[in-house]
Amino acid sequence: MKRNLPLLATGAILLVLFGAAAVAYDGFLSSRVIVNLFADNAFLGIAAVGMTLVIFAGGIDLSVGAVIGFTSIFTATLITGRGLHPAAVWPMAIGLGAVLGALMGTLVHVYRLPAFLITLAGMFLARGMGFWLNTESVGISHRWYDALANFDLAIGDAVHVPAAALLLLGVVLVGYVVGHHTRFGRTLLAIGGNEQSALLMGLPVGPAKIAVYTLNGACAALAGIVATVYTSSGNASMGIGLELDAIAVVVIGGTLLTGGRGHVAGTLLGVLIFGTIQAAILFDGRLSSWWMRIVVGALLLTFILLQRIFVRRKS
Amino acid sequence: HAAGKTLKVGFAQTGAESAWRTANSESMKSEAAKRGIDLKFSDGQGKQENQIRAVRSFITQGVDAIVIAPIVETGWDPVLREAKRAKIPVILTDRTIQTSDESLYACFIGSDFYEEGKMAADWLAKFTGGKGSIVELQGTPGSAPANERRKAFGDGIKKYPGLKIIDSQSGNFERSGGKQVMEAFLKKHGKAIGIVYAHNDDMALGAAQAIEEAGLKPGKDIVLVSIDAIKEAVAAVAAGRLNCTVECNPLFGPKVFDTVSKLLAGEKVPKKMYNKDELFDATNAAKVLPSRQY
Amino acid sequence: MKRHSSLLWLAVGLILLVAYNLVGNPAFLKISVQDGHLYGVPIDILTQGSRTMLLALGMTLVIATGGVDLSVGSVVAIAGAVCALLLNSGTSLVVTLAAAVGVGALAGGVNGTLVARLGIQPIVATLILMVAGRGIAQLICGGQVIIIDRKSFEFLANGFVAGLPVAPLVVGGLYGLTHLFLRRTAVGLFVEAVGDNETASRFAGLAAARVKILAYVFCGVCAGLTGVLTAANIRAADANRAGENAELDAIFAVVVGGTALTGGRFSILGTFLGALLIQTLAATMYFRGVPPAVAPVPKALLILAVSLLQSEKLRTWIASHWRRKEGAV
Amino acid sequence: MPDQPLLELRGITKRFPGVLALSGVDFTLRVGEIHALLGENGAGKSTLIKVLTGVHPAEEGTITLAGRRVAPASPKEAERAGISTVYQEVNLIPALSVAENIALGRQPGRLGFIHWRAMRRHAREALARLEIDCDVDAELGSLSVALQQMVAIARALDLRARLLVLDEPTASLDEKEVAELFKVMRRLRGEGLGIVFVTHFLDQVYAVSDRMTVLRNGQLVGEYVPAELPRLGLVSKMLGREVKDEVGRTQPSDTMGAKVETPLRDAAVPRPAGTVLLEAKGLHRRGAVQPLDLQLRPGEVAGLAGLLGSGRTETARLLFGIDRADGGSLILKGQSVRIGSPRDAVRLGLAFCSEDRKTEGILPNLSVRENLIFALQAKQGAWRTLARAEQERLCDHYISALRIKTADAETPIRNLSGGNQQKVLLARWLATRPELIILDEPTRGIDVGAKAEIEQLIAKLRADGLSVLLISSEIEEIVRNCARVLVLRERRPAGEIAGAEVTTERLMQKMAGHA
Ligand SMILES: Nc1ncnc2c1ncn2[C@@H]1O[C@H](COP(=O)(O)OP(=O)(O)OP(=O)(O)O)[C@@H](O)[C@H]1O
Ligand SMILES: Nc1ncnc2c1ncn2[C@@H]1O[C@H](COP(=O)(O)OP(=O)(O)OP(=O)(O)O)[C@@H](O)[C@H]1O
Ligand SMILES: [Mg+2]
Ligand SMILES: [Mg+2]
Repeated sequence: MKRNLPLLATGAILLVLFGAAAVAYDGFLSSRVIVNLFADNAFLGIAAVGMTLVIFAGGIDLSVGAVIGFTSIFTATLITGRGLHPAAVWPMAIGLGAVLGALMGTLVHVYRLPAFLITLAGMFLARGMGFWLNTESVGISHRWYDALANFDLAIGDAVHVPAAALLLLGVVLVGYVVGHHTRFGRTLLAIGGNEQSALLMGLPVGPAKIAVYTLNGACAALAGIVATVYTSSGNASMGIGLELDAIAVVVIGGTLLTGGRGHVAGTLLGVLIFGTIQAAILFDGRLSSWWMRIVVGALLLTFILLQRIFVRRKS
Repeated sequence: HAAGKTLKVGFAQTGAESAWRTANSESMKSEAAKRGIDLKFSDGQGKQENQIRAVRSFITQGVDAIVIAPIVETGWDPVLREAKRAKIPVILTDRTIQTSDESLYACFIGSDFYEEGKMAADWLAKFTGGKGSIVELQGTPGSAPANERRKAFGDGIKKYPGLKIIDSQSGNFERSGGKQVMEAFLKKHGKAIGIVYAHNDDMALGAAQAIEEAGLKPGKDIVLVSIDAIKEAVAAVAAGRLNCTVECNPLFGPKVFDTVSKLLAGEKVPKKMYNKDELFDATNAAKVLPSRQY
Repeated sequence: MKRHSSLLWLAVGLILLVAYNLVGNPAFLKISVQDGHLYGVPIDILTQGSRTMLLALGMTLVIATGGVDLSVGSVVAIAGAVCALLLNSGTSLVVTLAAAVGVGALAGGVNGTLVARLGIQPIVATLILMVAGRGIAQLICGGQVIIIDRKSFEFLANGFVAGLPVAPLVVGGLYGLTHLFLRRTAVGLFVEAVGDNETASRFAGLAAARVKILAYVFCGVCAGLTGVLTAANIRAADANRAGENAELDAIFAVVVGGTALTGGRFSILGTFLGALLIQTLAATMYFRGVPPAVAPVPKALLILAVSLLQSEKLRTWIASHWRRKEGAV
Repeated sequence: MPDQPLLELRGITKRFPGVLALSGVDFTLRVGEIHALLGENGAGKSTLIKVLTGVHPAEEGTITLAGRRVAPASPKEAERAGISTVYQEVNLIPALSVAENIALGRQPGRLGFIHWRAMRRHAREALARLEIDCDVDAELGSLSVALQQMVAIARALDLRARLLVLDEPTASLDEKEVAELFKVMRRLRGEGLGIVFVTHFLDQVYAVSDRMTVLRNGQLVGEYVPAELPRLGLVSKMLGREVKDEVGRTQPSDTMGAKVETPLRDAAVPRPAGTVLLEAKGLHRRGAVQPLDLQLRPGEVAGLAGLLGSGRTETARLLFGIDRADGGSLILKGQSVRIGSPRDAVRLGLAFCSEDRKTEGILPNLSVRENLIFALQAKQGAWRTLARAEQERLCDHYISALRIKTADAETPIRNLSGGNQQKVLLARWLATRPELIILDEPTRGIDVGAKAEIEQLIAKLRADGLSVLLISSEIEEIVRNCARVLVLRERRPAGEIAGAEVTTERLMQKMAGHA
């Protein structure tokens, strides 16, 4: 219970935030808005789940945004340009993401290089390769894409949950199980808590670190595929700066950036908080570009201060 | 929608990345205010995903019409289909999109980035007699104006074998980027550079500064051509620091809302409407300068 | 020992990069005199690089305390906007500079308070100002690029004294002063101690929170001054673009310079070399004519190469491999 | 079966930059024996253990386990080979629960999925075997160092192993826990396990070990049987010089090998009457310490005694301003003061040497010099910077005064052996010239020789008029040093003993709650 207190507090504040928006804006409290919260943030959320696990282990991965961009243009190029079937392209894309992740993880672990630098290099590499494939965006038209775009799970009459939202929930669930109910996940937390101790405790530190970067690379690629579905196209500049949003969402969800402490479910809350702030601003629709930024900042600040007050800092 | 009820229009702007964009947003807002239209404005911060999110939100909010300034050309089909299902007309501004189904949007109003690049090329050919070594200052890699203006200019100068692009780098549409790249070009190519073609005015103005600092005279020793025709650039043309800037008119507001009214009244509108883009060089810059609004 | 060797390898990386340029372009290092001042690629690198250097200087201290400041880019924009506002309303240069510094200090104070007093994780705490700060800058400028027409102001970024470029001189001076200040007083020790083990340093009687706040304030001041240089460089305040993505370059310079993101030991000289590396790389791309679209790839390769050069693990591995080979022969 | 070698280390050599930590060390452990590994701080005990468990690769030498040559490259491999280890510092994960720390890496469950209930039950059993009663869901970091140490031991015992290695497991335990641990050790010995046991408490060596190996300066001195080598002989072997008597034995002693000028106990010395340096009245904090009165006088060593978890450390934290008191007052030299932070405390002339040197003490990556002068510099503030020469003078002084074994003053402190780190931390506080020093387990992990020196030092400080508050789980240490002892029980004062009444028996009675 005590461990889940921050999580509950974060959830409570999310509700307050949402409630305030619902009072302020007509039509905000609707199933569509809530469903959109999941659907519109699906690829951010999927990338953030992978990022959560990396941060659990005290690592960081700046390459996720670029991997999304690369995957997106890669998928589109193969499907549209080469006429390959998505069923063949998707595994390839996820495989490539995983390989890039594994490479970075290996460099970070084996050569003791700072994750920040290595994944920054990964970011440039993926971005550059994406643009090398095509600087322009490429449309995808394929039966599967149409089917996915039109698919939704009807709950009753009013609520239609699209594929992306379902996938997000699925990934969060898997992330939660991996992070909190497997040896691998607990090993990650231990590494983030104190890598030296984890090593002395006989935990497989190296394999776990490499595995988590690999997993995250795959997650980012999956997010990239979701992005292609979301837009029915591929675009190398997709996901620019998304890594920062992902990190922020993870941290807002209560995960410690220095590692060793956190919660995958918190990340979902973080995504929803981000989404709610943006949705509220869209409903308002009166803010100029600059006021919008200021308001987002102010809301973030309010939220974080509230979170602080709810969960008093341990002395 | 009965008469008397205020119209609600959603506008998914790309961002606030330049003065041109700000003028564009301003024009939309002031025109909406003038007409008593409830404009839902959204800043996409340069990300297509934000724009799609905005459009979906507009649909949820049940707006009467949606205006999009698409950041990229593809990727709009799913969300436009949603709009169509909700029977909300969509107007594209600024640039058009690639889609399999042209009925997904009502019409397009805007500038033709491709045409702008062409105009710059033609002007240059006339001005230089079709000869010269060009360095190109590109916009942000992957962005639509950068893509279009690069392609169009390249196509445009093909007719003139004397015009050659000898180097090309990105200045990210930024002044300091233009300046920095130009400094490097000046060191690298020295006197070989005869012409600078910049994808926007900001980079051209930065380049002009670099040229001055290298002890040369921009507009005389090196010819500068750029696109956008922001006020400062027109002034620079008038002062002889730039040679030519192609206008890309941001003041869409009136035309967009006229079109909205027509669409909602059930009138037919042309599928594509281009703003007439003008070109300013030494001959007319000084004259139009006082009337420039942005 | 170890720290110095990692700096050495950073320097080796830098030299290799310059050498690579010299192969294709012997004039890369050429410095001539033009209009009575120095002129050449190295001068450009120093002048253009001075902004990243200055940002990275402040960032070094923040990172050494175990934090990070994402808001510097936005602070650059705000400071530039403030300069434009004041100068165009006829305020004197000195007051303007003071205002820019003040704005930076204020921003740093806010960041520092959030981090040190309220215990908010640095990345989120400074994200707030990163997002809101650009909005504030745009608000000041009304989203426009505001031209600043003051020769004395532009002089700060592009001027020359005795033939030497002003901006690198100023930034170099600041590096020297900061280094002296940190190493001659106990402040440097305090910063490293807070980053190394905050609890222990607090228990030993250090006002750890105050040290952290001051680090953020210093970082803010550096960002404010960078805003001045940025605006002066293009004679305009561009609230939309000034300082965009600058935080990434600054953090990169610091980390490649040998200061760990986890805090603790820092190296001012390393940061300087790191920033120099970034700018030299940019110049390299221009000179090698790398197509802009794929420009990130060589950047990635350089980061990898420099990191690997600095990796002790790899070096010992290679050394042992060599020895074994020699032994076998 | 006995005398059959289980583990043989031959010619182990390990070098660190600037230090030859081990040079050609041999070590033999037989099946079913408890083998004490002894030596001064920095002798190389921990290093030998880390070579054995694959933390450090040895440069030379061989390891034979049950007749098979092994070369574990990581603690994981060592564990697989049947070596279970408790390292010197608590090497667990503070943010995870007690149960997880015990089970980490071998959680019960299928396909990598954890069976939480089984895991908790298992952890509870593991703790029960050591007679520890604590919430297995508690976050490890919230426990006292002693409890964390017990958890680490429970974890090591939980592993099916042939060989158990315990590096100073008892350093922060009190007698009850030590007794439990020994019971378990003896049982395991009976089951045929080999146990390597490192400690600086000679009583414990003689109580459980079957054999002893002594290291000195990274070299093997010899292997002995306790019955054949009396204590003094052992100490001489460890220190490499003849000694007549040593501190650390059960009988309080007034003399040391060296000449002693000040008696350790000042029971006989008239206390400077009336002067009180620091007085606490009704000091309390919810959930930590019940209202408590305390008087500390200059020139006096006061003791704070109690069982594990009795609230001694928490009392010290309150006095030093680390935790904020909910009520009560503090009077320093007749003036009411408020101590809201360690910084306030340091400025008022207090010092506090924490029991948790790893997380609350050392600045691991900073040099010995920087660690040593740190509190003094923090007290003076940034502007009154200590000149480098002054810093070096302080370092030289304390390195030789406390016989700190380090390659040089610029070595990062994390490279020092545990005991030597502790000495640097003591020096850090002494350098501030405090008026009151609170020592929480100051001799934790310190070797016999140095312990004597530290007690000498305490006596000298007292003679100089310093006030000392000593917290120690070693009752003898309290008895030897303190003129007056405040006993805590379950976080509330359980009475004070002074003068001639300060004896082991009285203290034990009070601590346990009889009489
Ligand atoms: N990682 C390291 N780097 C450099 N030197 C080290 C390292 N670890 C240990 N040493 C040195 O090796 C020597 C032996 O240290 P070790 O920790 O084995 O001593 P110990 O016998 O366990 O002492 P203690 O009783 O204080 O724990 C010491 O001089 C120490 O400074
Ligand atoms: N049996 C126990 N079960 C759970 N927690 C305990 C137990 N004993 C002590 N603790 C916890 O340990 C923490 C530290 O207590 P404290 O450090 O004051 O004890 P102490 O008297 O100094 O004992 P020592 O330092 O020998 O452990 C307290 O927060 C307390 O909650
Ligand atoms: Mg040891
Ligand atoms: Mg204690």
